Formats: sequence, C-alpha cells, structure tokens
Amino acid sequence: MALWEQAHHPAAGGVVLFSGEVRNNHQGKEVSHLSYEAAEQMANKMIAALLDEAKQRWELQVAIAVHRLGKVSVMETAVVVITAAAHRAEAYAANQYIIDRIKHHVPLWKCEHFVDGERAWGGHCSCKQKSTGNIEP
Amino acid sequence: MALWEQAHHPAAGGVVLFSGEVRNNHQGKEVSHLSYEAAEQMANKMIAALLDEAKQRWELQVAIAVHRLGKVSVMETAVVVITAAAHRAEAYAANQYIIDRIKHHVPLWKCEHFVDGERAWGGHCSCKQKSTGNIEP
Amino acid sequence: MITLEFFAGLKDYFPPVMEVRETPEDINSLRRYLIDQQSFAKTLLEQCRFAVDDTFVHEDYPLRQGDLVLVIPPSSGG
Amino acid sequence: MITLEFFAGLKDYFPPVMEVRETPEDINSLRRYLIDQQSFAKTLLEQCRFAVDDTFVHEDYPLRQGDLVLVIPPSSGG
Repeated sequence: MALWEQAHHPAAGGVVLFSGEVRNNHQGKEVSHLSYEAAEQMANKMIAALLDEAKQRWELQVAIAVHRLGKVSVMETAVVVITAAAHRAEAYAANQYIIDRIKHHVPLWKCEHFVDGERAWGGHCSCKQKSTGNIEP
Repeated sequence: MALWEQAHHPAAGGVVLFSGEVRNNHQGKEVSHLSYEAAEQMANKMIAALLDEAKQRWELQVAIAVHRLGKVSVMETAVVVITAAAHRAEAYAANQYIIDRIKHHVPLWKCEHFVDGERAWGGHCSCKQKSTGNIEP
Repeated sequence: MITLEFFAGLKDYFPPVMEVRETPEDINSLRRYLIDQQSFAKTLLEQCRFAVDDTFVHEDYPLRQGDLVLVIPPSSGG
Repeated sequence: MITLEFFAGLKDYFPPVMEVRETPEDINSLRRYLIDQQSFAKTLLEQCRFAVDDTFVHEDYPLRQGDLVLVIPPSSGG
C-alpha cells in the first residue's frame, strides 16, 4: 500500500495500521458488497481536524486516515488509519480514537447490500454503541 | 509487505498491524543501529504458542508475528504483529497483548549501538515496565 | 428560504436536495416540520444531527434565510 | 555435568556455552554458583530466568545430569 510508505519516521518507534475490511456476513446474512456515502466536504474537514487533534494529543509523528466512498467489495478495505509515535502505547490509543470518531461522528454512511438483494443503511458498528441521536456540535 | 497479503479474511472486519521500528535516538543519545539476538528455538516456540493462545482468546481469523534478528537500521522494522478479527476491538486488544508478551517475556534481546560507538543491551521498553527479575515459568 | 441536503437512509423519504420556502426559526422547528412532512421517517429524524457551514449545530441554532442545512443520520462509517 | 547457554549482556561475563562439572541441585543453587563465579554479573544474574527444554523453570526445579540450561536475561525484544 502506498499509504504505508508515508507512515515511517526516524523518531517513531511504533507504527499502528488499522484496516476496516468488508465482511462476508452481517447478523447471519450473506453480504454481497457495501457502498459508502458521505457529506463529503464536511467529512473531509472533520477528518483533517481529527488528525490534527490526535497528533497534538498523542504527540504523533504520523496520522493518516482515508475512507473510501462508493462500492467496496467483500475483503476489500473501506477505511485505513495509520498512526506513528515514539512509543507504541500512544500509537495504539490514537489509532483507536481516530477510527472510533470516524465511525461514530463523521458524516459517513455504510449501506449493506445482501446477496438476497436486500439492502440496509448501517449504524451497525462493531462496538455496538447505540446511536443516541444526541446533537453534538 | 508480503505479510500483509496473508492478513485478510472474508470474516474479518478489522485488521490491525503493528510495526516496531528503530528510532534514531534513545534517552537523548543518537542511535546508529540495533542488533537483536534470541534464544532462537525457544523464542520461536513461545511466539507460536502465544499466537495460538491469542487466536483462541480473541477468536482471531489471523495472527502473525515476525521478529527480525541481527542488525536492524534506523527506520527499519524490527517486529511486525498482525491480527484480524470480526470486530476491531478484539484485533486491537490481541495485537497489543502479543507485542507486550514478545517484548517482555520471549527470550529476545535488543542491543543498541550508538553513533558515539557505545553499545547497551536493552531492557528499555517504551512502556517503561521495570524488569522485575521474577521467575515466571 | 433554506436549502436542505439529505443523506443515506433519509433519501428513502426525502429528495437529495430540498428547499423549504418559510425559514424555520431554529433546528428544533425544522426537525418538527420534517416529521410533519414525513411521519414515516419520524424515528430516523429524531436521531439526526444537523449541520450548517459543515459544522454540527445545536437544537436552538437560529436559522437564517439562505442557510444550507445538512440533515445527518447517525454515522456508520468504517 | 550440565551445559549452560548465555545470551545478550551475559556474554560480557560468560562464554556463549559453558559446562558445569558438578550438577547443581536446583536453579537456585546454579544461580548462586554463577554469582560466586562472576560477582560483577550479580545484578544481572539476579534478574535472569532459566529455561530447560525451551521452557522457563522455577527456582526449585531439580537439575539433572546432562541438562541444557538457558540463562535468560530480562527480555527486550521489539
């Protein structure tokens, strides 16, 4: 991956890469593919701000996040987050923080297309956090 | 990286890769390179057992760990851990567990070679855990 | 007049872009207006966040003539 | 007789492989024997773990004629 080339830094001892990939099943139903949609300009601004925030908070040398839009097939990568820090604890913590915020806060939506032809708009995060409908500015 | 090719699975939604890389400094001294030594047969057995344990405990689809021996230069990767699970929380947790065990428990040693010609056998983990000298069977 | 943009599952109930002739007083009024328009989308609309100028705004944010308002269902990226 | 293998920083004080003619009773006796041999390495030897058959063994593990014992300083991989 080309992104990986950008992930190294002489002062970084720990690099963590997260890849969110499309599973072949969801709640027992066979998944054909996913498609992603975003409020694109707003999502891009929020991700850029999120990476800046994480860089400062965990003193990262590298913070990268890329989310695909449109159709993504089973086993393909939908989102990648890379963090690099002097020590590994910070790289892990920042990485998890960034992906959690992307999944729950950034205006990005997953639509699951099942093999049986049905489709469902997501909200089915792996961490099972309920959408609360809170208005968070 | 060739290892990354093996890290994907149709039932895995989250893949985490950790890369431990050589930093250009340690406690203010400029690092020339590192060298690693292992009780090799024992280390290999322990890493294999560790990966099996993690696979069961976190229901991983993939668990890979490779540690280099001999000379490793600044910005090069000394150790890689890859974990894949249905959901990301398990992939992160297992990944951190595996690298912590490799750093603190598996018979592997880092020797830091400094630009000024000095060298020091490691024990300088990023998590600052003190070597306790406990006999852990 | 304000302009609304709808995303994801909301587009099963509303067009991607829609104009509202009478500018509602605030986000809360807008939310109630939309629920009145499409009661089938009530649950989803109650969960939505709203954004103006690419920034999430509170329930009491005062809307102004010409605002572009994004109607944002719960995020599900990743 | 047992055979010892030393690693990492211990090799500043001991050869990579060394034989001990009289088999010590257990790991504890072996540790004390080594500290007697090389008092400069006392701190490091006190921190070491020992392995027989590629498995860490306790302080009271009974050594047997012919054992290959690995003398293992604190790990510092990664």
